[in-house]
Amino acid sequence: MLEKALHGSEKYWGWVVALLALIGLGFATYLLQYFQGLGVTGMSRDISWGIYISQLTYLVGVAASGVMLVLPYYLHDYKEFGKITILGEFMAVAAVMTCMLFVLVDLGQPMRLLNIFLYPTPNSILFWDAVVLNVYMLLNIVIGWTVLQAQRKDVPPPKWVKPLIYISIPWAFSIHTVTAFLYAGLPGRHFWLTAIMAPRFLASAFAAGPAILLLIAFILRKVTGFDPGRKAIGALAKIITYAMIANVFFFLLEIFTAFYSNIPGHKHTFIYLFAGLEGHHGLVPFMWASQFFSLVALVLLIPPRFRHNEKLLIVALASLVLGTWIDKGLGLVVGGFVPNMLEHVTEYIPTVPELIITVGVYAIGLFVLTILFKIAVSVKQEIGG
Amino acid sequence: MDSTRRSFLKILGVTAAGLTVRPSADAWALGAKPRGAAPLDNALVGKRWAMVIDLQKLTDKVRKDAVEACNRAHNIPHYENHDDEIKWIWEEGYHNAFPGQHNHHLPVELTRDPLLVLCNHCENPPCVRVCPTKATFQREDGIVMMDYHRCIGCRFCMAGCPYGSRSFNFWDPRKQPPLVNEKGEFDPPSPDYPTRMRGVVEKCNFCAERLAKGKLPACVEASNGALLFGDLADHESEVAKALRSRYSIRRKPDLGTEPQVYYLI
Amino acid sequence: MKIYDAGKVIAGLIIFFVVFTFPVYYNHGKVEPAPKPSLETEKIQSLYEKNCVEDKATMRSGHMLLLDKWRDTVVRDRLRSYAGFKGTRFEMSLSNTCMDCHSNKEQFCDACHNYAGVTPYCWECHLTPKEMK
Amino acid sequence: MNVWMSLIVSLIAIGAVVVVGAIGGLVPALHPVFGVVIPYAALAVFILGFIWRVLRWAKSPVPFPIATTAGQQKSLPWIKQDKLENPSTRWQVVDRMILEIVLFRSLFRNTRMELYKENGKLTYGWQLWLWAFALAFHYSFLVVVLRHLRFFLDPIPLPVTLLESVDGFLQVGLPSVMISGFVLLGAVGYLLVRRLYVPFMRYISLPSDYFPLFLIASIAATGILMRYVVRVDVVGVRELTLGIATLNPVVPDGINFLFYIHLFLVCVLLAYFPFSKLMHLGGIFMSPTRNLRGNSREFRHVNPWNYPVKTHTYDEYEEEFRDRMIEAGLPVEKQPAESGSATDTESAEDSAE
Repeated sequence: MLEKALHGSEKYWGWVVALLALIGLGFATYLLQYFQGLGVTGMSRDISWGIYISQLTYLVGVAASGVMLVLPYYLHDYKEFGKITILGEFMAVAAVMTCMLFVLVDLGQPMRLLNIFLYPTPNSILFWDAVVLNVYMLLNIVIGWTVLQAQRKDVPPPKWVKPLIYISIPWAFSIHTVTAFLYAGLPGRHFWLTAIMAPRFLASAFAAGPAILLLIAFILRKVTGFDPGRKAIGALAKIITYAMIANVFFFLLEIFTAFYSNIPGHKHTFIYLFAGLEGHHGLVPFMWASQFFSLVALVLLIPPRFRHNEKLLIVALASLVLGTWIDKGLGLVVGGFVPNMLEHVTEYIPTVPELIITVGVYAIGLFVLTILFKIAVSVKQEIGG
Repeated sequence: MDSTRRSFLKILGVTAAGLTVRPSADAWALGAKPRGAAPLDNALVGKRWAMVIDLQKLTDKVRKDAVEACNRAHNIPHYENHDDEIKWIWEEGYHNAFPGQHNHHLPVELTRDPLLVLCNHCENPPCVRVCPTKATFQREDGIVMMDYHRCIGCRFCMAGCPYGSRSFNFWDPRKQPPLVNEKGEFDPPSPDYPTRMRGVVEKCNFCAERLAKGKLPACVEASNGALLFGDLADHESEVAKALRSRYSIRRKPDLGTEPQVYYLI
Repeated sequence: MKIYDAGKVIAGLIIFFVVFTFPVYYNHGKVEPAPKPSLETEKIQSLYEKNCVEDKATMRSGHMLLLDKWRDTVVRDRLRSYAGFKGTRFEMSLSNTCMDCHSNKEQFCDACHNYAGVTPYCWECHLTPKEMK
Repeated sequence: MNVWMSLIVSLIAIGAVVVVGAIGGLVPALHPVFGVVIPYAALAVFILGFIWRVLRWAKSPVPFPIATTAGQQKSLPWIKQDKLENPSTRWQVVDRMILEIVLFRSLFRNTRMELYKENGKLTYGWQLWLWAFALAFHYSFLVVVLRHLRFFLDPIPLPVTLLESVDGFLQVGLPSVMISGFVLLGAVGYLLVRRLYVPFMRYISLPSDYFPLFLIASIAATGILMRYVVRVDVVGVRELTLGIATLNPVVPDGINFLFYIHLFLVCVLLAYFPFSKLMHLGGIFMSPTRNLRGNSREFRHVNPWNYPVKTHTYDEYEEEFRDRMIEAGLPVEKQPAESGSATDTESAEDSAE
């Protein structure tokens, strides 16, 4: 089926070449970081994880969200998702791959990557994260590919796929739960030390992931004419709405716990993020923007009248993605490090090389996504489904 | 199968007959464990190493000397930029070191001067728990060690340490002063300890390399008695006696990490 | 019998021959002789019994495996003393034991490493005799 | 030959090679034979055999351009030609050859027909794995061979060092791990398992299929063993190999016998190469469906092996029977009076074309 990715319009090739150029630029910048050290990034002794690990966190959510299509389609036999389930699975593959690349570029000694598996350490959440992410990627590529190939041949998929699909459903929850445990299990980091970290992650994932998928589906429809179907769009929008409500609700719970208990450690990060601490307020405008976007999203999503209007839906989804990205892809990881363990406030500003590398990694993800979606859409159009 | 191939294989088959192979054992060398591996003769051996810092004896000179001794002993680079700093033992204000213990009306002497903080060599170290490669691990005698050979530089331990005791080599330490002298040559202060490579995490190791040769930690040696070091499992040790005789506090005891660095009030 | 497309076939065969005999003329028929690691240091001269931690052949081919074992044993197992093959005890230390005797890194280590095209990363952290002074 | 016989024969052959190599390594008196004489002999057999094999192919007549490739041949101007599939110029052929050699394009388009059991539906599925592993196998082999240039070139050229540092990117203990060696072994393993697992592959496999796989696997395995487990004296090895390369053979002592096994396996591979399926290294350049232009509509091609056919054209027929045809009242194309001169002009025009 790979040959489907080799035949495309000039626009398709233009897009692919543009991505390859970004990848090349990112790789060249990565070489700089590789030979100079992570000092070229904005990370510091106090804020030891930055935009790379933030993107890992965000994209794990995007990957996990594939389950929001797989679950209704395979478990509840919701036929409307038949056309786009494959997109969810392939998006998960690209997202997980991007996640792992973000871990890779974040490592100080990437050449020792295999140590994670050579010296398996069951007490380390990062070890488990590496395991669940790899398995989830494999599951999705195998399931997606096999089912698509069977559809193309017009035969039912082989029987062994069924158990894999059932495994992939809890597995999707596991990848984001384990990723939440990366943060939630650390003593002394009050902002992260919360039992609802995993549910919060899942809620934001199930809102943002399908939102991104829908936005991409709209683009696909415009570019290729591949239509996911009105009903599927409506159902997905409904899922996004509820997930976003849960996400905001969970966030308010955190605010309540921190401020009603009045425990200084629990309040500090929130104060830093939304008002600034000890004269440092680099993230304040971003965090308020995030709240604004989330609010816009909710206002446009909750009333069915707005939601059913496709133009408004696109605005809602875009602001939802922006809002959750700032919240999770910026505030959550960086915020956990402020103030530091010795009550000092250091701020984090990503550097230009760091941003170029980030863009490069995203370009790799988009490249894989493009190839996979090209195949999926071509096959779907070929079989007229 | 054509005739060339058949005859070729036949020749090989005939040659194989009647021949056996006997590997020469000595050439394989090097078994699983290095031969006769043992501690050095004069090594200091303990069951639960701990440090006691006497805040009353902690003068400005003692603090500076201790930090300087450590930096020299371990070839620690000096960075002007706060973000890149490598710190094993360093000065920190009372309120920063003990953020949970903000009593009002504390004795001025206690809170006025900075004190020394370093890795606590916790009994339940969170950094060891989170490390995905066992690059940081706890020895039987309680020292929390770093294996620079194995560290992948993921910095999970830095997020996990509740005391901010860990530093990351954001740059190549060999290109920083004082490891590089005024002439731009690599000129490390200590020949007894390697430098690190960029991209690994490092921290205080209770001078494991000195203990192995029967010496006390460098900071203790330089502290003029303000820093005590010994085996808490031994009731007659200096540290055990000191803790029995005076009131002491530890950093963030509520986290359950059981720090092994005690501060005598 | 006729060779079809003789021009192309023979050109191809010439390329084949040239590629597969490349080393012969690249080296101009002569090469740098294999280095003999020098044992001429003051410390070694002064030794009564000139023995390394293992026999010469083992050290020659397998020193990196030994050092790999050593580094784990020292850092992780707290064991720093090693029984040499003649029973003498040595401290397991690259900089302090190996390089104490073989203080001529250029003639001893680098000569062979350069010859074999090997760049060990040990020296990125461990100090050479020159750096230790 | 059934599968067991094939496997046993190949394994015995490999075993024999290993044993002979080991004897060569363990008996110091044999070192000059196994370290110098046999490598030179193997190289000579390889190079001469290769040339002989290619020349033998070149002596077989090449058929006229095969037009039935999967693409539109150059035709009328408004019909789009598939330039890659059915090239009409030399450069288009070069493009097709490059893609074939570099990316194994034909193998990429490998499909397998399968009968779906439940409803008897015939399906065609794309076969990814053979292509993927074939690429992995050939490229890792290439990298391994290029890396070994450090043993044959002095000074070691920078590209070889660079390649080695990229290949050895992963740090697992000491010395650093060369990825290509393990990929090679893994890919050979796949090719072997595929032969044994797929029933029809098993059915058509012969010792000449298994033997090269075992041979390459053994070479990779001994190489890996020497690098990571039983170290050999690399300086001695390089002295020997450089000696071979500079035609100044030397035989240093103290090289582990494992090296001689490795070397002997490689020698066997080299000597076996020209007489085996491995010759596709040369053969790929000579595959007619890939290296010929699809121009059978533009030019008249006559198969070189065509013997002269005895023909009797209509012109000749009329020439012979013209008078009687006229007599019988049959129409003729040329009247007898002008026939001679007219034919002459026509044939003159023909030759002008």
